[in-house]
Amino acid sequence: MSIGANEEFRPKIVAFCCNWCSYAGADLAGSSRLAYPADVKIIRVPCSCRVNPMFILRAFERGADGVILCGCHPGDCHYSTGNFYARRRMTMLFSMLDYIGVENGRTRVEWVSAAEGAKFSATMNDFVAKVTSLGKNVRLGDLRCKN
Amino acid sequence: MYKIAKENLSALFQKIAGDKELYLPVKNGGQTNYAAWDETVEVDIDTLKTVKSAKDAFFPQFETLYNVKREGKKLDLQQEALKDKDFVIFGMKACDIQGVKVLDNVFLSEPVDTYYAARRAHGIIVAMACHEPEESCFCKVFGLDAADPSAADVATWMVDGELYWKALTEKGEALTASVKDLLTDADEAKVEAEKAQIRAIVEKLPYSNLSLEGWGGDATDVKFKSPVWETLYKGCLACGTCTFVCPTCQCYDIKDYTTKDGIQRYRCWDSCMYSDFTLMAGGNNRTSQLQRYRQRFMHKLVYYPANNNGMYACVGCGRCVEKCPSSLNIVKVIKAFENEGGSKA
Amino acid sequence: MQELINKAKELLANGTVVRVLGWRAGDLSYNPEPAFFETEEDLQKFVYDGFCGANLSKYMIEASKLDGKTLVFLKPCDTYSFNQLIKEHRVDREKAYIVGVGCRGKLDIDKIKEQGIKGIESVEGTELDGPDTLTIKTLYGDKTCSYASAMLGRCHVCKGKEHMIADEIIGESKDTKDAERFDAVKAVEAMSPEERFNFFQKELRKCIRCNACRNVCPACSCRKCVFDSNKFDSAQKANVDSFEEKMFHVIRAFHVAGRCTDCGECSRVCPQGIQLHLFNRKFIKDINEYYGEFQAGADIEARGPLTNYTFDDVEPSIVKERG
Amino acid sequence: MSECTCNPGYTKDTLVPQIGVITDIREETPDVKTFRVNALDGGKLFEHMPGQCAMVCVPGVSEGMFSITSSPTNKEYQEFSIKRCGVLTEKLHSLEVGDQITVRGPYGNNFPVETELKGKNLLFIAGGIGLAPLRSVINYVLDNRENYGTVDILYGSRSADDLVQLKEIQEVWMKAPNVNVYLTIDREQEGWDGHVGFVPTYLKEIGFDTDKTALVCGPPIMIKFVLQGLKEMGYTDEQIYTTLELRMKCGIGKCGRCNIGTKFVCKDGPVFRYDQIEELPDEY
Repeated sequence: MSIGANEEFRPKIVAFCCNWCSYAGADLAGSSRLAYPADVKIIRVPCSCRVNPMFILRAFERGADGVILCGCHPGDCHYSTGNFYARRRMTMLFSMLDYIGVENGRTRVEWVSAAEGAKFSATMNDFVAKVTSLGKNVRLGDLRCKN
Repeated sequence: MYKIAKENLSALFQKIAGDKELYLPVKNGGQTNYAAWDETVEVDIDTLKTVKSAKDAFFPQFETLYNVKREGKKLDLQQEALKDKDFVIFGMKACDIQGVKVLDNVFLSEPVDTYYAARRAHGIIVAMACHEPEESCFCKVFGLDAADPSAADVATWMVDGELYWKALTEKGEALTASVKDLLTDADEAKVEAEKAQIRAIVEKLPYSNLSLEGWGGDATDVKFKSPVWETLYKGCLACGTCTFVCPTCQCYDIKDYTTKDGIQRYRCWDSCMYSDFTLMAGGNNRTSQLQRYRQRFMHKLVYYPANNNGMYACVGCGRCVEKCPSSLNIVKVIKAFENEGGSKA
Repeated sequence: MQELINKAKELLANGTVVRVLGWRAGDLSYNPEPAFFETEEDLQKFVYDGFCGANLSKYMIEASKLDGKTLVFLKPCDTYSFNQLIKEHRVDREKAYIVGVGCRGKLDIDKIKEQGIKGIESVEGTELDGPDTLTIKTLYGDKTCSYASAMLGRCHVCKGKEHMIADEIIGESKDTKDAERFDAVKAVEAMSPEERFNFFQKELRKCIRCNACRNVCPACSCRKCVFDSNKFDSAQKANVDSFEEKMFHVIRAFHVAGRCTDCGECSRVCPQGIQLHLFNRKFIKDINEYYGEFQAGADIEARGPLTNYTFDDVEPSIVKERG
Repeated sequence: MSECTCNPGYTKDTLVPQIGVITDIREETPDVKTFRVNALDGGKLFEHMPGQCAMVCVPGVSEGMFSITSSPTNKEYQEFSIKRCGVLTEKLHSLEVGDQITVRGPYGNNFPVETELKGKNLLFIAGGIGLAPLRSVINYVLDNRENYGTVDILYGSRSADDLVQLKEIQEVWMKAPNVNVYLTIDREQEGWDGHVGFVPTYLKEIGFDTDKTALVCGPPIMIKFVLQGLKEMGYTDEQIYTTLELRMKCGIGKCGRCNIGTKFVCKDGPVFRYDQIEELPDEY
């Protein structure tokens, strides 16, 4: 399964998915046989607001080319307000990453409900395409982690 | 003695860098620090003191010791290669060179630190006299001569737009020979005048007459138990600025960085000012900042001299004087003890 | 200055306070240090001049744990920090007697040195009611420079001369603002991503991980910092790889976002002159733009922007849209 | 120095460890395991003296200083008795026979078994895991029995289940000629018919003659009261040896963190005679 030198770039994507909506949405996408690239690695979190900015930076440090956070739609949070806080935090963080020169297409937040298997698959396809077009993450990786 | 015009220095640097690595003061983002030379860097030999001392050249803030790979139960260990190429460090001042001597006593004593020893063996020190010493300098207190840095391989003086160059050791002679075609013969008259001028300024520096009386290897009991520390440390924020800009601080930490390709074991500078410096799973023997603050100065002015024939682990570079966020420094410590029991400063 | 000393003596004598938190004169004309005074005799070394830039609010965290009241001298900008610390329950209002001191901008010795002035023996004219020109005696002759040219960067974007909290105020303050607070941030924002990346790479490469910015920061009052944890991979003490500095400074700025009063201490203390306020001010600017004007420490009751929300908040995708 | 120090013949740096293989693990107590470690070729990693330590490391986790509990007279392997109390020890406890770790050393000084202690009557006082360094001395002494006088061993632990090396104590030490072993546990326990009480109290109850040299090792609080007890019984500072424990990283007196006064505990210690400790600043 080695990748040849002339094979096209396939980005590594980390997707943080909230347990209640988006992870179920991913499940639905799977059981509905809606395809999305295998390069998306899903990490299940109890709520989108569990995702600490360090999780995102760490993912990039360890070689991720793009990081996406998926949670319940605003107003639908299992814990009522978690995603509202997540929304503000991620807005701040993404703005800062953009500010220090990290391509802003590498980060994204999407609200995906348990019923939106199709949206999940479409979102991932779109995000992977976007990150693919940006190429490898070199600005926010740790040189000691060779890929 | 030789000389070279200041405008020709870049040719000199180019020549040296041809077959050796060259480190010299470089300005980056408004701050001058030692860095590797290439055509693109902004060389700054006019700034008297680099922010960090030159100790990085011999004892870098970070270095890999070895790499370990794990395969199942098995480990495979590879020591990092030692420095095997000569390098020149240009522009070191007398205080920084003395700083390296202080480190020598630690790293070259048994068991020898081979990483450090390799760098020392391959390093060629081109020293520079301190053209205009500043008010924070007090190297005279430690018997150093800012006007004549004699502990180097080559000594240089910048006088009236010309760099005077004098080889002091075999290594220095060899380096001189390799750049000879860029140098012209010079007499020492101007250098002697410069030396006299520097020494005259040094005499006038506010800290030049600081007294070290009462310090030294025998002072452990008296100094350690003094109540003076109780007020001295109060402003300390427990950051590591003083230790990281200091040419003689040599405490280090050893840590691992794990990647999927293996484990990198590295060493990095550490600071006795940090609260976790002495923290163990089983407890901590220095729990207050008073203790940590006291440790730093006791080490420099008492413990180190006790173990090294009276040599102090301070060289009077004055970096801590300039950089401490709370304006605390070793001079204030020394003075506070001068005044112990006496009247105000 | 004598007025401050008199006040301190009075409050010590009548038992209102048991200690005084102020500045002790240094051994050079520009290095006074934050210090506690407990007796009238101690106060002989008390000083208050242009070089007393340290924000004493940070020291009140420890002072609040001591018995008895502490008299603390706070400049207008320091009072924002104090308020914020009250809100975070890090200082005890009851343990503090706050004297708001006048301020006409604080001085930065490096700003004087940058003007080519070296071998400084004394700086005159630094007192609160001093002249607009500093007279500097040096080993290499006498020099002068304007007070404003020697001011800390933060004083050029002064938040104003009002004290946000004080038991009494001694001395006249001056609004020293002569530049827009967010201009520097806007200048960076105007660059291309490539330029921004290179700019920060260059700035952060200077970082020596001394933690001075963190330890001086009044908002960084956690008992145990995440960057001191052994369990956290990037808790490294060294600038090993460019990633680490980004991680440290971005996360540090994030952790104080919405709580940072922009007191400017981080930039003041950085031994490498890193423009750390560019991070904090970016967050403040974003908060103002997205969630409405907010000044941490101005109002004890106001909810912090990152512990608050509205249903109609902007989506994170706005970052992309702004481009 | 013209010769390059980094030609292929250079000596390996002392900070670079050897690889050791865990060849046996004994569960001593619920939180103490004894690890037997051999070099890759099956022999011993190095030769050491009783009381010396070594840096044991699980790469990627951490490295720590542990006393070598086996005696130098053991020609086959080294042993480390390690109590689970932190990140590293937690990881060590999860290892299995055959796993490789790294070890460097031996570091520090040792109990002066060949000099000052020779010919003396010896009194060993240990608490809990503090037996680890003393066990090395005890076995050394038993294997060179003719060189020493009487041997008394006072060892206590929280409970009977927390007594380390119990099997060896009962089967070897108790049966050795001219050796008295006194065991105690902190609190009454079913199935324990031995002495109950803290080590310092038991020490005074037994009331040893002062014709002995005491070697003390255990938790700081126990050491403190044992020293008091010994003093009361008439022991002089010169008759008491103990060990200090501080955070260490390099093991060779360079990294600075185990510095107390003019001493580096990793290099000048861990074994100190009590009068030497009294000279140190009070920071241990």
